[in-house]
Amino acid sequence: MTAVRSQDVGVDRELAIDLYRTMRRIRQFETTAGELFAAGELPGFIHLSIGQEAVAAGVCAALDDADYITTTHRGHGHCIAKGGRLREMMAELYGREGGYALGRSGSMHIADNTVGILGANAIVGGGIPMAVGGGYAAQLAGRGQVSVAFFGDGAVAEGVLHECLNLAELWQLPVVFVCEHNGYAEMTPVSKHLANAEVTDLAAAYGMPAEKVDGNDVAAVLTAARAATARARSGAGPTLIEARTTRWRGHFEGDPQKYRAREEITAMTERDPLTHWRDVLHAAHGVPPAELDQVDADIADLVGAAVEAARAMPLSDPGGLSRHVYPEGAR
Amino acid sequence: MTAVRSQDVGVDRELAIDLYRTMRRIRQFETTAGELFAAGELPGFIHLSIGQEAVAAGVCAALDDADYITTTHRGHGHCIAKGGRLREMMAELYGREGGYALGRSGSMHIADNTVGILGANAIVGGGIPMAVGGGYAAQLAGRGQVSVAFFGDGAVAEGVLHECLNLAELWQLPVVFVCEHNGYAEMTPVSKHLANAEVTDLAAAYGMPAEKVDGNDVAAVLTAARAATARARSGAGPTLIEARTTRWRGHFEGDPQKYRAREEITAMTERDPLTHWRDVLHAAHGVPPAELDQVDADIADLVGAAVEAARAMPLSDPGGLSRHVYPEGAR
Amino acid sequence: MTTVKYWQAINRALHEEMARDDRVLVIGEDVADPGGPFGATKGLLEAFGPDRVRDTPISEAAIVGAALGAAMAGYRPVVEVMFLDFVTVAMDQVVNQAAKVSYMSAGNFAAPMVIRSICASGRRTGPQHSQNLEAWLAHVPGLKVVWGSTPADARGLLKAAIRDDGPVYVIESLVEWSTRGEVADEDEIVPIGVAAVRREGTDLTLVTWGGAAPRAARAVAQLEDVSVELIDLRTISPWDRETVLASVRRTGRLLVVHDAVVDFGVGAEIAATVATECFDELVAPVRRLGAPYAPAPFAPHLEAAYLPQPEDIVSAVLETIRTVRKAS
Amino acid sequence: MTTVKYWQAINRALHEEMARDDRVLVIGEDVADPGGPFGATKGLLEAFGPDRVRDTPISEAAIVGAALGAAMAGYRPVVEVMFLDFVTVAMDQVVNQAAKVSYMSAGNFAAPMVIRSICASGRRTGPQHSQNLEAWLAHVPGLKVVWGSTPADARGLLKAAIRDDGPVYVIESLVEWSTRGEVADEDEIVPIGVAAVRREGTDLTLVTWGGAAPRAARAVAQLEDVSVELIDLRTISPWDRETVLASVRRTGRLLVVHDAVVDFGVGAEIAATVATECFDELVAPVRRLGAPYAPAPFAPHLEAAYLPQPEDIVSAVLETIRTVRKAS
Ligand SMILES: Cc1ncc(C[n+]2csc(CCOP(=O)(O)OP(=O)(O)O)c2C)c(N)n1
Ligand SMILES: Cc1ncc(C[n+]2csc(CCOP(=O)(O)OP(=O)(O)O)c2C)c(N)n1
Ligand SMILES: [Mg+2]
Ligand SMILES: [Mg+2]
Repeated sequence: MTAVRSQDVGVDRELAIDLYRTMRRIRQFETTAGELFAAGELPGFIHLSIGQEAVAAGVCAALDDADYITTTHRGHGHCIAKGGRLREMMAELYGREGGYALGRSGSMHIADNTVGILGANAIVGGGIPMAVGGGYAAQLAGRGQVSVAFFGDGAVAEGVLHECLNLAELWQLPVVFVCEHNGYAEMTPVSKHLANAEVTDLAAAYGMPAEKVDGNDVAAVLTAARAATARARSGAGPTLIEARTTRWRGHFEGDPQKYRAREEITAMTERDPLTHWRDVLHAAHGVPPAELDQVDADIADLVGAAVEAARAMPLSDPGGLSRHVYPEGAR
Repeated sequence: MTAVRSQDVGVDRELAIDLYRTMRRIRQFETTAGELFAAGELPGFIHLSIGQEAVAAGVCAALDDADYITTTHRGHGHCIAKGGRLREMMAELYGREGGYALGRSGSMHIADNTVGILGANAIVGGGIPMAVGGGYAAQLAGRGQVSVAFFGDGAVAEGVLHECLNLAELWQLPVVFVCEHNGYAEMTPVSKHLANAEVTDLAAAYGMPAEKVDGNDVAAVLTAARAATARARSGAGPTLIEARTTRWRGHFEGDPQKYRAREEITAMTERDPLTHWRDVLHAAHGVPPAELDQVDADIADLVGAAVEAARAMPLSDPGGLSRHVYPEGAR
Repeated sequence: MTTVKYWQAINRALHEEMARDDRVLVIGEDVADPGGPFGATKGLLEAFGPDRVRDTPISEAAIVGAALGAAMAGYRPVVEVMFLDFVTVAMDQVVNQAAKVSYMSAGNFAAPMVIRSICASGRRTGPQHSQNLEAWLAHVPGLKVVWGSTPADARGLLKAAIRDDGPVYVIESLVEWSTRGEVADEDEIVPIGVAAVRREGTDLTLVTWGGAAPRAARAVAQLEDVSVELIDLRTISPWDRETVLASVRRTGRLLVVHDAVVDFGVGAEIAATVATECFDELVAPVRRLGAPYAPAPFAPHLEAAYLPQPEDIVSAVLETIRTVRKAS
Repeated sequence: MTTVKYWQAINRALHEEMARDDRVLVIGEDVADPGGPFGATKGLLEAFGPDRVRDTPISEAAIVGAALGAAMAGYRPVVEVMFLDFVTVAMDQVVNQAAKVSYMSAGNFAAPMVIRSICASGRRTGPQHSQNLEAWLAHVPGLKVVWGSTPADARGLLKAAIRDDGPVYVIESLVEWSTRGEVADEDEIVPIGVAAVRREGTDLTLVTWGGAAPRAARAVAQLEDVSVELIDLRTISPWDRETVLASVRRTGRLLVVHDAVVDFGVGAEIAATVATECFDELVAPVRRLGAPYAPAPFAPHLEAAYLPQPEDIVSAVLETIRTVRKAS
């Protein structure tokens, strides 16, 4: 994990602002969702990725709409970065008819075939094989697509990840495995769930190139993602990226986090990927803070509008409860 | 994989003959079973470990009755080496009332609680977690027991192995993972099912000591097993042993083996673990061939007697079909 | 008698059984240090130490199988597979291994172990966290399946499960987590295989369990002119055929209410058995009420429409009462 | 018409569908080079190449999930999970993922994929290789389940499954592997959801499928004085309610015969539905015949005792015919 300087890795001003914008969208969407949940407006469980935004933004900046991703219970960020629409996402969290899945699936199941989001997933490790399948399809189609599986350090203990590493390497599939290593599986620290916390070692054991990056440094993530996707697109096979990052919130909203000290959380917030990137934007690209404040304000408006739109939508229709159990219409 | 000389590793004459005896029992039991199957006397599927006897004999020579093993569909050898009784085993293959399981379970499900055989298994990878559980029990009991999981190279692709490696290393359990690497998963060669055929690399990725040995050299296997069990008994945690070995027969009896050339099989038989060990017995321990021929003859009689006994037993009673679905009697 | 919440009753059973028998172990994700994802294992680590109470990696197949191995080696592990939906990654160990060990070894080994899972149906957790999968488990010979709908039953069944010599799958209702109820101060066991007749009645037998039971009770409480015999099955397998059949022989009518998808659900077994065994006594067709043929939806009002509500149950009771056999 | 063996019919379906639609892929353990563990995929590698026909590692969860991902990305994979028992290591991908993708995404994605498994019941393969697990699969909304008992049905159903836009679980009988039967020369599809009335009759409706179907047919052939309507369900889910109900409305009697454990099996759903829908027409109690509540035994005579044999079926038919409703 060496520090990456934005200028050195071919991130220009425009892209740098774009990366900031993506992170900000995630931060704002989730902060708002957290507040709405606390206020009792959003039902069920929600899991926020606040503090981890650089991973989603960095990886997805190396992807096109035709590329695939699968993600997890903590997947808002990846969906937003991959082009998921805020309004449909927010409406889904609200359980409204205008949600991505008519409100039937909720926060853990955002999917969008227009931008290659094969789906978030409520089963730890459950989405990884699907991403491998996306990679298989990409290999067959031969159009240079890439398929990305996002998963956490907790998922590393699920056997299915290993099956997928083996298969992807064996078939030389254009897959990028992105482990968001935030040090926790729910309330259990990594020391209690992984014998070896260096996830890159596991990939290396399959002969797969693997790189560990500072997951709170969006330029570092993007650099690794560019290398991995380039390798994949060229037919040279899969890569694993281990992004060390920080989960600021509890496992789910409402988690009292008795299992960690307040200082740990405070220390994390000092590694804020957004603050860091604002500094880089200013220092390396000369972007004045006011310009970024404006970005923040615009995004706050966007998310606010998504909330208003969702609130105004009708509840989803219970009459449609059995629709799409089987696919409707030919494909 | 360095060659091991019997004298150097503390194998005395008596033990050396014992090792031979174990291998011979396995070879004879399975050769006979193969013939009986071909003659239509044994029903179902049977999977023989002929050519792999040194793994079973070498590993189990490092174990006591109080230690545990779990094994696979190709598990006759491990069960015999661990002290399983030939008569009950043969009767089980015949489906007789005097079989280990009253003839209900067949070749793939030998278990014996008097000698720590937690069970053979018809699900690839299925027995590995049980061995880890045996290791957990051993750790709690604190009597220095060890638990061994036998599995093939094919099972390395099953995620559950990886879950078990992680768990055993994390909990520092007294478990020995023994991969019988015979280069095939059914009809598929290892090049088509493992991205990295060096199974030791996978264990190493968890921080687990791992050693590759010539699985057709019983002294080499025993040496590795002694080191691994000593480590386990001392509380220093699990080890993986990768034993490179040779499956002479088809995946199951009756498999026409179209997927490999006759020469490959011939080459294998030139690495016969029994022939090799006879040579060692003669050269290093001065055991005359005639003495070993007598061992062979005695074992042939034993196996013959097991067959006769099984044939003479009544068919298992269909009236008892629902017995033991739930355990009977308090434990 | 003490009044405790549902989860506290579970917690109490675990404390009591671990204190009673030092072969009892508790392992699972977040069960030790954090005291369980929802508190059910609180205090166990402190009371019984890290040998017997262990946090595990997210490796359900391995931990169920490890529990099985430890059970075969003489311990009595209680392994938590957090949500019932997650049993899908451990089905081999549950079905092919644990459930069959006694049979496959002809009694040479037994698997005195418990698998605990929450069913979160009704808690807006969406399609992959709300499945009622008891029918699968019940279809597996050798596996017992219990599900308490009250604090007392949750405690008493868990205690019975821990003392059982075979594998028992214990399902718990997240939707009842904070519901209070009385539990005995003494060591109360709810025997496996015995249903609870919550209310006696003469017109119709209503069989239910788990998450649907409290809603069924509310429905029955609203019914004034109809006398419903309300049976909470408590054990799904082996289910209490005698109690159910004897009841239907008296009432002549059966309604089964559960939260699982109706099709191929546990209700089918009960309805089919009753239809066969009480053929001459039935005055109305056996009837089943459950979720429609669809995955469980997330949105609160959708989930409410999906699960049988008290008013649906009332209607089903009344319709069944009104049906009469055509003269034949 | 050509006469082919059961496995050849499957092989033919795969060849035909792969030739018809180049989105069709075949992956699984030993399916490419070796042509399948029992020959069903012979010649596919040679005909369609290593892109579309691939041997996989023993990683059922990953390969089912990979098939799903490829299906979502526009392909139509056929993935082999060798024996039905092995689905236990891939249940998450089958149940939580493939079956729910269409619903969870409200139709944004579909999973046009097939999972093929052999059921080896009757072939002396023991407790972990002989399970009839169709009831589990049928209880999963979104998953279709088919099982042909003849070469023609095995071919026609597999072809229909490959063309279906959702996930279809195709079960195949190893015990019928070498049974010969006629298959049409043209492109014959057996529509999913449509049962086959193998023989018309007026006294009793016998519903069966899969491994039990040939034995049921043999039983019915022996019955002289009783007119049995023999229905081979072919599709377990969604099952052909109309055909079965219409039949029972005429015959007044139902016997379901399957090889799975009776308790909580598919027979329960059929019996319960018939008991409800044909309440007024039934002249005898619905009856189920299947395996006893035990894992499948290995020894040939035990397995024979375990599975319903023609003589058991004959007895059950005759007993059902003799039962009459008591005057009420
Ligand atoms: C198969 C399965 N087991 C357990 C869970 C419960 N669970 C949800 S998230 C989680 C922790 C995941 O940790 P990690 O993969 O590190 O992701 P993070 O939450 O840190 O983003 C657990 C155990 C689940 N959803 N699925
Ligand atoms: C979960 C599961 N998948 C597939 C099979 C079918 N099967 C039985 S043995 C085998 C190959 C095992 O290969 P390996 O582990 O190398 O053992 P070997 O046969 O070489 O001893 C396969 C695929 C099975 N029994 N269980
Ligand atoms: Mg984490
Ligand atoms: Mg092998």
